[in-house]
Amino acid sequence: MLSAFWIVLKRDLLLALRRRNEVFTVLFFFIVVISLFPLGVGVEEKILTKIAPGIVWIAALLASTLALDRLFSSDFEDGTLEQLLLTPHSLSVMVFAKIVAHWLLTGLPLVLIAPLVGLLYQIPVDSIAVMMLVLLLGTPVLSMIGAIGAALTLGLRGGGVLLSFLVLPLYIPVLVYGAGAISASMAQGVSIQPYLLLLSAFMILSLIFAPWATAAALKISIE
Amino acid sequence: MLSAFWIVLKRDLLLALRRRNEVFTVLFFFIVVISLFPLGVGVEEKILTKIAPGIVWIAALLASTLALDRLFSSDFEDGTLEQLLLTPHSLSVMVFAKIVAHWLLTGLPLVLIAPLVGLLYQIPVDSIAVMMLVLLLGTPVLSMIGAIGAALTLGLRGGGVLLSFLVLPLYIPVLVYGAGAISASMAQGVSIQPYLLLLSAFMILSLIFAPWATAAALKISIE
Amino acid sequence: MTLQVNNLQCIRGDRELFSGLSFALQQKQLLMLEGANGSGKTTLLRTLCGLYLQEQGDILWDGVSIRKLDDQYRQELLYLGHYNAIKMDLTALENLRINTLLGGYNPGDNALMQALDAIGLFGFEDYPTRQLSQGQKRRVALARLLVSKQKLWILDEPFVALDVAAVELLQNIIAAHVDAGGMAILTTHQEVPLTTGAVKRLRLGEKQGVLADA
Amino acid sequence: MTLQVNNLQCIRGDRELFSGLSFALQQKQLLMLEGANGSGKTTLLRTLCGLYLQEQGDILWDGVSIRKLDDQYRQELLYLGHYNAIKMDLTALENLRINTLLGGYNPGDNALMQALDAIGLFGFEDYPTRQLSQGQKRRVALARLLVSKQKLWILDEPFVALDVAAVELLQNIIAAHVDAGGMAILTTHQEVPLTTGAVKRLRLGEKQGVLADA
Amino acid sequence: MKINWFKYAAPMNFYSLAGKLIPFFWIAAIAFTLLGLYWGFFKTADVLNDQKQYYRIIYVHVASAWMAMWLYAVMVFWAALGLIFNTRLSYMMASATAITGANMTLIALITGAIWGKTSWGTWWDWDPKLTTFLILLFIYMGYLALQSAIDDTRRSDKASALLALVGLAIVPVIYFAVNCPDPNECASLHQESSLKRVEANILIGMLVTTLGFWMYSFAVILMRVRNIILDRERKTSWVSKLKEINQ
Amino acid sequence: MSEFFSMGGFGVYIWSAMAVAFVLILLETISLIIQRKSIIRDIKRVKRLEQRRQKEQTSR
Ligand code: HEM
Ligand SMILES: Nc1ncnc2c1ncn2[C@@H]1O[C@H](COP(=O)(O)OP(=O)(O)OP(=O)(O)O)[C@@H](O)[C@H]1O
Ligand SMILES: Nc1ncnc2c1ncn2[C@@H]1O[C@H](COP(=O)(O)OP(=O)(O)OP(=O)(O)O)[C@@H](O)[C@H]1O
Ligand SMILES: [Mg+2]
Ligand SMILES: [Mg+2]
Repeated sequence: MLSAFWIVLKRDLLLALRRRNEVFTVLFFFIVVISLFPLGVGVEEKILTKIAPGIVWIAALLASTLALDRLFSSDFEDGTLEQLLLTPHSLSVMVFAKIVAHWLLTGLPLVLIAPLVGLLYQIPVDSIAVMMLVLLLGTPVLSMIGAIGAALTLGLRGGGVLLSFLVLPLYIPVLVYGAGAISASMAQGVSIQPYLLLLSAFMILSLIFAPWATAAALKISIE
Repeated sequence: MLSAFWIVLKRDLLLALRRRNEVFTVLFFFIVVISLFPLGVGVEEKILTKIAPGIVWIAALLASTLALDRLFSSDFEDGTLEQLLLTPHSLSVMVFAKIVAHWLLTGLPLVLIAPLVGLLYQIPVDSIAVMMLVLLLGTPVLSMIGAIGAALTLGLRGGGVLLSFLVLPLYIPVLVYGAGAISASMAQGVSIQPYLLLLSAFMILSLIFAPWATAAALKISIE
Repeated sequence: MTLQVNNLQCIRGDRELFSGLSFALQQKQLLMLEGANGSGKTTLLRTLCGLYLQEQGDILWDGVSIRKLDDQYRQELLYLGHYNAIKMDLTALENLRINTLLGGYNPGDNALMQALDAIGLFGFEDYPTRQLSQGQKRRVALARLLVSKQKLWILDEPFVALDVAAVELLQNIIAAHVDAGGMAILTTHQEVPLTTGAVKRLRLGEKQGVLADA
Repeated sequence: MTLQVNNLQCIRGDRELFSGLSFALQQKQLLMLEGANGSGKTTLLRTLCGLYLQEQGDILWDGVSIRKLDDQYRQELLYLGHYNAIKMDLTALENLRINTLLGGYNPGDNALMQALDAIGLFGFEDYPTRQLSQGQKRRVALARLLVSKQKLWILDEPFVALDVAAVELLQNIIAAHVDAGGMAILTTHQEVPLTTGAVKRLRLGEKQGVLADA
Repeated sequence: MKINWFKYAAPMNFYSLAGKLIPFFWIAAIAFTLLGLYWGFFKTADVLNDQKQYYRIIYVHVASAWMAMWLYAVMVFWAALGLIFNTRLSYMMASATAITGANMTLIALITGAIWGKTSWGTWWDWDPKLTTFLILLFIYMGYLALQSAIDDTRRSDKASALLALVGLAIVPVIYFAVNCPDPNECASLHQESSLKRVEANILIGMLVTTLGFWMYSFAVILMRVRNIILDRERKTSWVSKLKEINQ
Repeated sequence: MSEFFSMGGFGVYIWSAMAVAFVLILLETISLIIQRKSIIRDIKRVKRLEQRRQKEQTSR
């Protein structure tokens, strides 16, 4: 069981390292989105700092959907996915491994690059720490909800856009509380604990349900 | 020559329209992306109006890249691309048809939906007109630059890095001037003519070079 | 060990592919599935794997429905479809390693290298499979057979893209597996003489039915 | 019309696949390319199409280099590779229509429907090809041959996935094309008796060289 | 009396049952809607002075808004039933409900926007209620888009049902998030019921119209289910024996 | 009467809201009726084809 998890995780990471693309595409996309706003909005410091939390999270949502499309479809097209379904392991476990790999490749880099955003948008140091923390809590949820959508739209035409269309509305709670936490940390005397609790709850719930739902969706899609 | 253009264009549109809903999906996708921002950024009207230009361009960028990935690769994987290379027509013409199809499916809907964005973000009517104009000038450039990148990185190991390295920096001028023009039109007494001239120059340049460069890149990639 | 199929019916879209299909397969038996293009061979094989859900009928492994057995059944099963199920970015060895590991056992890299050599990929073990020829890619997929411990092999046109020598080699591999107490189901449009073991033939399409056992 | 190959050498990665390869093909001739998996058949065919660039040597069509002729040469050429080059979302008819239109002529829908029927896809013309079986997909690709006006056919393992009846049908189609003054180059691992016309054989790999003409 | 429910789970039987029910629902729909609107327009003169006349939008607005939300629950119910018992009819009901739900959401949004123009002077505002509704529309559309993107009915039924269930898990969270973006301020989230502020006469008109819309939803959903059944079962013998096919 | 329709100046809005609601409802209903007709027509066509084919087969 655990071994299946490791094999799939290692495989996906190895593949990504061979291709080296996804990590960089996602990072670049994130940076472009982030740097576009100061250029478009003008550099009024107050406004920038104010919209920073929202922008960071929107950029994270969009970056996460960008790589989602290929999460299962490349395996589907070359027949690897049906082989996964035929191994004597629990599909949810292997799906979970794939989700973790996706997060390591698209979510984690965003967490790590967050200080750069702080620099660009003149966010106070404390808030940058909060930003990294909520990204750490929130991006896995994005990967997990996204995986369900990716499994449902597997092999369909117009996959990428359809997928984002399905998934983005479901991301809203993470977006609202993720951005809210950062804003709260910049305001005086507002506790960010409720935000963190809510985000953690989302994460735990999605940890429990998402791999299972994704596995079910995959089984439906592969017929 | 012209006939090859029409055949390929029709083919690509047919493929996309096979499901009539796909066009609507693209439209709805824009609306979704656009309505995410107020949730993350907060709903202060002034700020929203201010960041609207950036948001519109981000949505354009995203839609363009989401579909770019499959521009040539789906044809490459099923062998259709090598058949295109073997037809007795100029490859640049056919490539141009593919780019036009890509734009019709991802760029044009955005231009058409722009007034709705104006409504949601309370942008003045004059600026909405400017927005539509710059989108009309700028989104084709996105498609054309993107096509070069997509062709260069076709089926390459680590292709994605190249793609993002190559394409995103080239996108930035379009985004900056595109968003700048809209912002300028909302400010008092700023001429938007220079912006429009620059964008038109980008478009003409890319019209001249992009199909040719893309065709050359494809020939290299397909060996 | 037996694979028993009772009164199976499969529908694709609005076409009934076959119905009332029944047969049993014992150890040391090989089932050759025949039928024209589009007669439903692939669909039947995928149904036997549990990848496709039949409309009616049961598939029993040792008397228990394969849906119930679930991963216990899959433990005994090796399926190779039209697709090679290999990753173009990984080398032949890496592909084989991952596939066997996921199959549930670890024969070690030496055994894997030997399998690759035996199937005719000597010198190509460390190439990304993207750089192999069509037949060589198929061989990478087939190398799994040499290190497999599964009892039931389900092979969908395994001979496709292989050259004459490789076809013969693969015949021997399958024959050896069946002789050693395994079971195999395979489809092919090529005339392949499979001599040893009990060969059953099943025909799909117009004249559906179990043909004489060889 | 002649296809003339002089002293051809192809290299893939760091391996020389073949060198000093020379042959000529006239009208009413058929060239069977033989060789083990990975011996370079596909590479040679793609080089002849101009998709792959040789290291050394010339390929001449009526005495002029194919690089120079460019689209004039491609006008005469029909290539069918390992991939079917059909779009899964389009129907069989739409695929065939687009492929022939791009080939440069328009036989009209009636002719196309007849071609599809002749190749054994009657009743499947309006299915998205995604819903066809492997062999049926191959047939959609092959239907092009029936409406083609090109002189030189280059076919890479055209018999793969076809059932026995279809293999015979395809043999007849190729023979008829050659008899009518066309030329064809093909590879296959299956033993396919091609009787009419002048059959040349070329072997790649260890014992490279032009074999006796049949 | 014992009713054999499973008898009506067979598409064949349900088809004829629905055919009999539809006229009644249509009559009820028209009657209730007209009654509600009549009441609302002619019995409320004393409550609404000239500046408040725009309140009359409320009848269609609230009726459609309520149906939009209610139909989502109905859709999820059928989808879940389908996944659990694997009955074809449940899937058909779910997909038949979705379109009407989306339509109701659209009506609520548009009439709401018109109301906004009269009452707040702007077509759109990022107010929680409005935003929730926009998102509800997205979710309906997502369901429909997924369904129409899959050709194979077996897969499209199951996949969209699963999506509806996932939506069921997330939609309440979205609702909560949109209505209460700052969890510090809504430790106890209690929505003040806007109904309390509505005059009794208007309330009557509103409720009766809503009842009318409800009956309408029944009617069109049943009509659509009949279409879906006909479409999917066209090859069966009972369809070819139907009166409407043979005349 | 015109006072009733003007609704204190809000007539345009009120009536257009009503119109939107009923147009959308009507569209839904009409599309359902059309859909039903076309399905039935389709089934009938296929049935006719089938019958003719059977007749041809038996006459042969
Ligand atoms: C959750 C779904 C909705 C329900 C249950 C609902 C219900 C109501 C009710 C009962 C009223 C009148 C009572 C009051 O003034 O409080 C009202 C007023 C209003 N609604 Fe809605 N509505 C919904 C969605 C919408 C949407 C989507 C829009 C706009 C697109 C909208 C726009 C308005 C406006 C502008 C008013 C007038 C507020 C005022 O009196 O100033 N509503 N709604
Ligand atoms: N993209 C590539 N990059 C590098 N080497 C390649 C590439 N494609 C093929 N090769 C090498 O070229 C050799 C010949 O390949 P080719 O596909 O021409 O063989 P083939 O004769 O067609 O074999 P088969 O019968 O299996 O189709 C192979 O040994 C392979 O390793
Ligand atoms: N995804 C699908 N959706 C609908 N119908 C399908 C689908 N895949 C296959 N079919 C239909 O099912 C029938 C059987 O297909 P299958 O692939 O099982 O045939 P096969 O016997 O394996 O043929 P081949 O020898 O060509 O591989 C075909 O006629 C095809 O039209
Ligand atoms: Mg098959
Ligand atoms: Mg080859």
